[in-house]
Amino acid sequence: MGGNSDMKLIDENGIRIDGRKVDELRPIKIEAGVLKSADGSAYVEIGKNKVLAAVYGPRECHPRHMQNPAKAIVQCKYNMISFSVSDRKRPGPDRRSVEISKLISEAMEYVVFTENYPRTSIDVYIEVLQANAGTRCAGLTAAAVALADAGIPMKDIVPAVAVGKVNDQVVLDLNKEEDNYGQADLPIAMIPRTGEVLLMQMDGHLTQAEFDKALEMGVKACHEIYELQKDALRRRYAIVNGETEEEPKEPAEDVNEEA
Amino acid sequence: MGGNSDMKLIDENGIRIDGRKVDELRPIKIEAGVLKSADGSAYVEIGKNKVLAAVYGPRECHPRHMQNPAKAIVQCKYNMISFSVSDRKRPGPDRRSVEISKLISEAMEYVVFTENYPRTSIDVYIEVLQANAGTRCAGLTAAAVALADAGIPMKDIVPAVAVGKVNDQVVLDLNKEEDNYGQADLPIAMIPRTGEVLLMQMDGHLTQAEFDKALEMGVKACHEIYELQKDALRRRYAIVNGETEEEPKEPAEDVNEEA
Amino acid sequence: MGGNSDMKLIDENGIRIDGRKVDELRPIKIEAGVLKSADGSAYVEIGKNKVLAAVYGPRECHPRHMQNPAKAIVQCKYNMISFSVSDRKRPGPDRRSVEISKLISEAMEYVVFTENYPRTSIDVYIEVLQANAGTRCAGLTAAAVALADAGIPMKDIVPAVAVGKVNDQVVLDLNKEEDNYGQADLPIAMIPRTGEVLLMQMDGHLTQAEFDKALEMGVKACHEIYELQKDALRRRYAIVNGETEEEPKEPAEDVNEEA
Amino acid sequence: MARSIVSEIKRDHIHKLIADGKRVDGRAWDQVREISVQTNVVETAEGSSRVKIGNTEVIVGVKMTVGEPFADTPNKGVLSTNAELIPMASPSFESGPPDENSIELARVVDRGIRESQMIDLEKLCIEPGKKVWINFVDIYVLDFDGNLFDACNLGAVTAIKSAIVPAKANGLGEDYPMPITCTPISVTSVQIENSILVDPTLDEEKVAAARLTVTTDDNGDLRAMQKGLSGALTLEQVKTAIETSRRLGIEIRKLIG
Amino acid sequence: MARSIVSEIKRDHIHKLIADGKRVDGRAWDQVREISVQTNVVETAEGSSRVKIGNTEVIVGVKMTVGEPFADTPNKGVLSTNAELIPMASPSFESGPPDENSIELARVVDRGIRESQMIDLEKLCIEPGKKVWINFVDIYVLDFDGNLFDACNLGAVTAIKSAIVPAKANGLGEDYPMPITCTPISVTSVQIENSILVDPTLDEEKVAAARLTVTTDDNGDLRAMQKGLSGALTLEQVKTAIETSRRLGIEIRKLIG
Amino acid sequence: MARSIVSEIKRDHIHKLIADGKRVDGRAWDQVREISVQTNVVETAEGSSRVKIGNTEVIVGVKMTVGEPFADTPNKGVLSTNAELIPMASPSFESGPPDENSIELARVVDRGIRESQMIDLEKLCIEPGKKVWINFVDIYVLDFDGNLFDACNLGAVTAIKSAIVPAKANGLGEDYPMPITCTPISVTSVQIENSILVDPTLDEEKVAAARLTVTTDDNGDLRAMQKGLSGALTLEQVKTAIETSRRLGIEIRKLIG
Repeated sequence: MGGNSDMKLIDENGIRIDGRKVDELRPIKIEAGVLKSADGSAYVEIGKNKVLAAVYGPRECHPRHMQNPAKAIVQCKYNMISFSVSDRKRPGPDRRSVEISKLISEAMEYVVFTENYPRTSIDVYIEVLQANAGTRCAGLTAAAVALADAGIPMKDIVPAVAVGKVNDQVVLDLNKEEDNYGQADLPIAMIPRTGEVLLMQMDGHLTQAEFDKALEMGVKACHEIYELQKDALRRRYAIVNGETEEEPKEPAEDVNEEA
Repeated sequence: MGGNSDMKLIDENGIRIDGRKVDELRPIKIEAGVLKSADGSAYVEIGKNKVLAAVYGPRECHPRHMQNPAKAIVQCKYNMISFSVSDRKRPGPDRRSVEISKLISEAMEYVVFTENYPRTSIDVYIEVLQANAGTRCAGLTAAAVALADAGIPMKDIVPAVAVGKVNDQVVLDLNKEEDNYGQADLPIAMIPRTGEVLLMQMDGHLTQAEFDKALEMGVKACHEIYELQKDALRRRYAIVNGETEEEPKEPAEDVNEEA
Repeated sequence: MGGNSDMKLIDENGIRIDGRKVDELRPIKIEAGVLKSADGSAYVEIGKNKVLAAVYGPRECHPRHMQNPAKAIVQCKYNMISFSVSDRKRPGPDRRSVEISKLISEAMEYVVFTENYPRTSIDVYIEVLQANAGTRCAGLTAAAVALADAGIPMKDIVPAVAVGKVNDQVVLDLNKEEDNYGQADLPIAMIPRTGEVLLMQMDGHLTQAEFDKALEMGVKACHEIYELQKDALRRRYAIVNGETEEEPKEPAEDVNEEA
Repeated sequence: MARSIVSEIKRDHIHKLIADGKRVDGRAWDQVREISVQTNVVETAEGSSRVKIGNTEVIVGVKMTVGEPFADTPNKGVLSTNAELIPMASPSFESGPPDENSIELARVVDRGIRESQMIDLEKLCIEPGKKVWINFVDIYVLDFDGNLFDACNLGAVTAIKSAIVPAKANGLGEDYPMPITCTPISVTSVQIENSILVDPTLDEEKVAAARLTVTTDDNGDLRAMQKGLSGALTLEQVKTAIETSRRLGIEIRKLIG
Repeated sequence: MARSIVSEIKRDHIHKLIADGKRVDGRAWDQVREISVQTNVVETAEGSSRVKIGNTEVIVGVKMTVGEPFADTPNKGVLSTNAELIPMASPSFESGPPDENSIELARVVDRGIRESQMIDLEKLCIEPGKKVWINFVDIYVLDFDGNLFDACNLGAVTAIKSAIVPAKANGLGEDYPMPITCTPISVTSVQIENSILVDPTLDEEKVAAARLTVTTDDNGDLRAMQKGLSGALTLEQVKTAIETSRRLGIEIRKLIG
Repeated sequence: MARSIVSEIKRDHIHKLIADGKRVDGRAWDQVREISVQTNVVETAEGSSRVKIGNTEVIVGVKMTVGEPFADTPNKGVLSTNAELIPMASPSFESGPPDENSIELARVVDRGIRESQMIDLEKLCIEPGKKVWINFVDIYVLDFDGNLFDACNLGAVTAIKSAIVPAKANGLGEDYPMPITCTPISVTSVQIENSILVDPTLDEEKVAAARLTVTTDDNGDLRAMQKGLSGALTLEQVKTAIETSRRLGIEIRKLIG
């Protein structure tokens, strides 16, 4: 967090530099089943973030010593492609992406019925194609849809969003400028139905009152994203058109177009 | 390729800077069985190139997951030693040598009767001691002799040579200056008897007519090198002296001297 | 070795810059059983050197291909922590520590009754917390005590010390300044009882007479250190107080305090 | 695993079809799958492209920074091409640094661009011997169904063509388009049972004996070639593959404009 | 191995105790183990500390060198935090470069220090844009019995507080103490069977479903948080963990002075 | 594998011979195998040498570049010694970065050269604190039949002696020979069944309990020593090995001129 910057990011009418209100999400687009080789996949745009997720598995777990005889392990790998950020990022994992991968893996492990697939691995690959703050939340949101697209039994779909603090105000879903010059960042992933928190990080400066407000805003936004995730899956299986028989692993004819 | 350089590399009589004609090979020296520990070995000089090749195997394949239950795998590792080039090369494989190793492995796999040795590995190590353009061809030429020296059954011995383009002329077997300031490079490995191409790369600029001429020149030169390879193996087993009984794995007394 | 420096490190009365005589050791403190998780451990201070050693095993040997069906392998890893030296050392092994680890492993393998534990590994971790010349000897001295603390059967405890040459004089147990500006360094580890040499390195410049003198000085000092090692183990098991029943793996209540 | 019973059946099937002059997906031997190209897909890159050839999909970005030239080409910009076979794209790809397959792939694509002098690197010199534009062409394979060489070549070429030199952000005057001299196009053929097939699918690649990638320039001249796999090609097959590449290269060049 | 029969018995035992509102070592749910802190333990470091929380022990050193600032913070010193889970500390730690556990650990400790602005990094600027102090905070875990986050936070904070800027040795005037603005303290809680317990031992960590580390500053405001492990926390549990961290943070701040 | 049945028989055989005061190849205990040295074998190196001791063969090259001195020796050239145990040389060598064996080997050879001050590094200073000659001594083992320490020492020493400082190509005046002050020679002995044998073959090394490498200078003074393997040496054996090294060093120095 850049700390208390003088940069004015919210105007006197409470409108942010990209025209949003403080509790407003960026435009979101979610699409399921966008890749052919993967067992499940999803594409997510949140504002200027563009993220792909692919799922392989349950499949044999390598290396073997990582196998769990009682359940599947869920291994998520979050990665930013080299040209997804202003300064070229060298390919390969850095410390930040290792940490994020770990946290997303832990969150996803909670919702997958891992006991159904002992000794296997469920591998989720998240590639950030274009980054604009909030990529870990966008990635987790995509991963959850991709897991469902792969037909893997889950307790529920998981949405994620970051709440932050900018110009001493609590605001939802920071964009890049707000993230660079903001005062706090609080990414959250949860099961909206039960209120269970699966991912939570925070850095910056929040009083207890600010934290409470941020949490409330985040919970509300997670509900919104959750509905968009379900919409994407419904479109994928054409439930809206009554074509409920369609076999999940056969993508609709035109699904690949937009991605 | 340096492209169209003004540097004059061929004189009005068609003679190159090292005195050769355009379709003339550099002096070649090939010797089989030059190392004691290896199962087979060869030393090759082509002009100022000096290359050693050693073969181990067929032997147990490590790591195991690379084993093929139906046949042996052929793993060639091409390497330039650190002081084989003008600027010291850091030890360890670079991207260029990884690519060359892959291509030589693929070429050699074709000629070895790999079905005879399931689950094993045949390992070929090529070390460039002194480099002067054409080392991949010299290395492959040495590797073929070393495989034969190791007594490994093969369809045939494989020669290799590069043809190139210099001062708008197609020329055989580029030396270092010609390679640096030349316009095209076309390394070829083949079985001269059948005309089968096992390795072919090209970079630079060739018209179809130039390519056809280069190919013809390369095929002819491969025949020449092939004879030198067979000579080396004959000397190794003293066939010329009628000592045909000699056991391949016992090198002649004085064979090590010159290498 | 810095070679023949003009720096005066020994005065006319034969007294060194830290007040010692030429054949005098720095103050030594040895303590056994200082860590809870390890199977055995020791803390050693020699002058300003501070070293910890921990032992795990005999335990299953990884990777498996390193297992010896006839005996245990002894793997010592010597490491300097990043802030143990004036210029921060990047974490991870450098060439120097790889060599030292190898030599300490070889020395320790000789004294451990490895035949008792086929297929296992006995792992010794030596961490230099603060370095001031002579860390490999301090580390080996600590490792030997930690192995005994772990209850691993050994031929004997092994002490180690370095002898050196400074201002053309043979001196015992070089400190950092003497090491930087000295003329020779001769680290030795041995079994004092039998006079068997387990580790010996030398660099710098020694005549035969100097070497003989250095060796004599080193042997004598090893006897001294050996007694301190045994003292530490006696204190650890409270043999001096007649409490011989005490179970080795349960550390005395206050043993952890000082470390 | 690749040689499981299922794949043996598939292999036989492909072989039989080819013996009848047919392909699994009904294409002619010299017919390329449907190609789609979308450029400027990532705005954090100076140029970018997402290309599909059949079900094979790649995304390529060009990043440009100011840096030092190589000592032996003081007045030329620098080109660096990298390919990542990320595990997203195929169950057979693994995480980790580039292996021999991705290295070969990147180097063949690089040679096509470099040897055709597609980018006028002299126009990317800012101050001879001191400052030039460094071009990182990074290729990510997103979905793998065969013929990566041509998909990556096409992705790289279209991403480069779409690139804008970020002069302004670097205090070097106005932005300008990447200086381009030609459009190198690679066409890859494989040999299966002595037939030559262009643009192989993954299933065809698995049963292929040999592969030849041929990159031509706008004049149809050869700029790069690479033979691969552990089978052999006759001289006749080499010439067929070259002739096909030249012919299809013209079509593909038209397609991408 | 972690799930051997013995550990299942241990697991049941811990679960049963917790159901009765008890802990294995008799502590209250919000009671931290005995803490000992020893500073200036390594004289080759600018600052150092050896900290024990129960049987968990860490040593932390701060090394300072003169170097270049980051381009986006030209007038600030640099902070680099690293944690090493060396095999000395536990049979489950392995040699090698930092794995995901030590990376997460170092980054959470780093965020507490960085986001609380504990070190006044502007006072560690020597010449804006050119020369600043680089702070390497290196954490080595020596003995592992649970709750590394808090032990490492405490080790790092006390080592930093003890540091003396080595200006003299670098020809930059007299030495002076590290410029400190506050004391960030992390307190970690775990959720086991829907109970919240602070400062878990290794055995408790092994059976815990979720973990929450909360770092507060001198005012009790939040500066960093990290939820871990593959279980969930209710919003109520999150608030309990925060409240506990704030309260215990005050006590720990007193303890270390 | 090293302990197969065949090698046990070999081991017994060697032991029995030694008990009778004999060696497998008929040499006396203090007799070195036949040595051959060929210098200037690689013209791309400033100096080079190919050395055989019996069937052990190494090639060594010296490359010199202009670079910066170390901060603590501003007026001295830099020496860097590296050894590669390439898989060409032995079925037991593996590809990859230097392992503990090649690191020990390179460091022992380096110490002999460095501590004897064989190269007058002060004469390799071009501009104090700024520019000096960097010497890379790279050792490649080509064929391995025991006693690498001495073969590599001899290869490095003869390559260094043959080196010409490439001043002209670096715009620093005329080329001149490497400034040499002495010829450090190492002689290695092993202890088998309490006998000391010099210059062990691979078979002898496999059954040896301990190894001692002793490097002497032109005066017969000690410059470097290294004890290896997990056996012990008596003080008497140490002295025998030193005495032998001194004596044979004189002979070898004559041989290489």
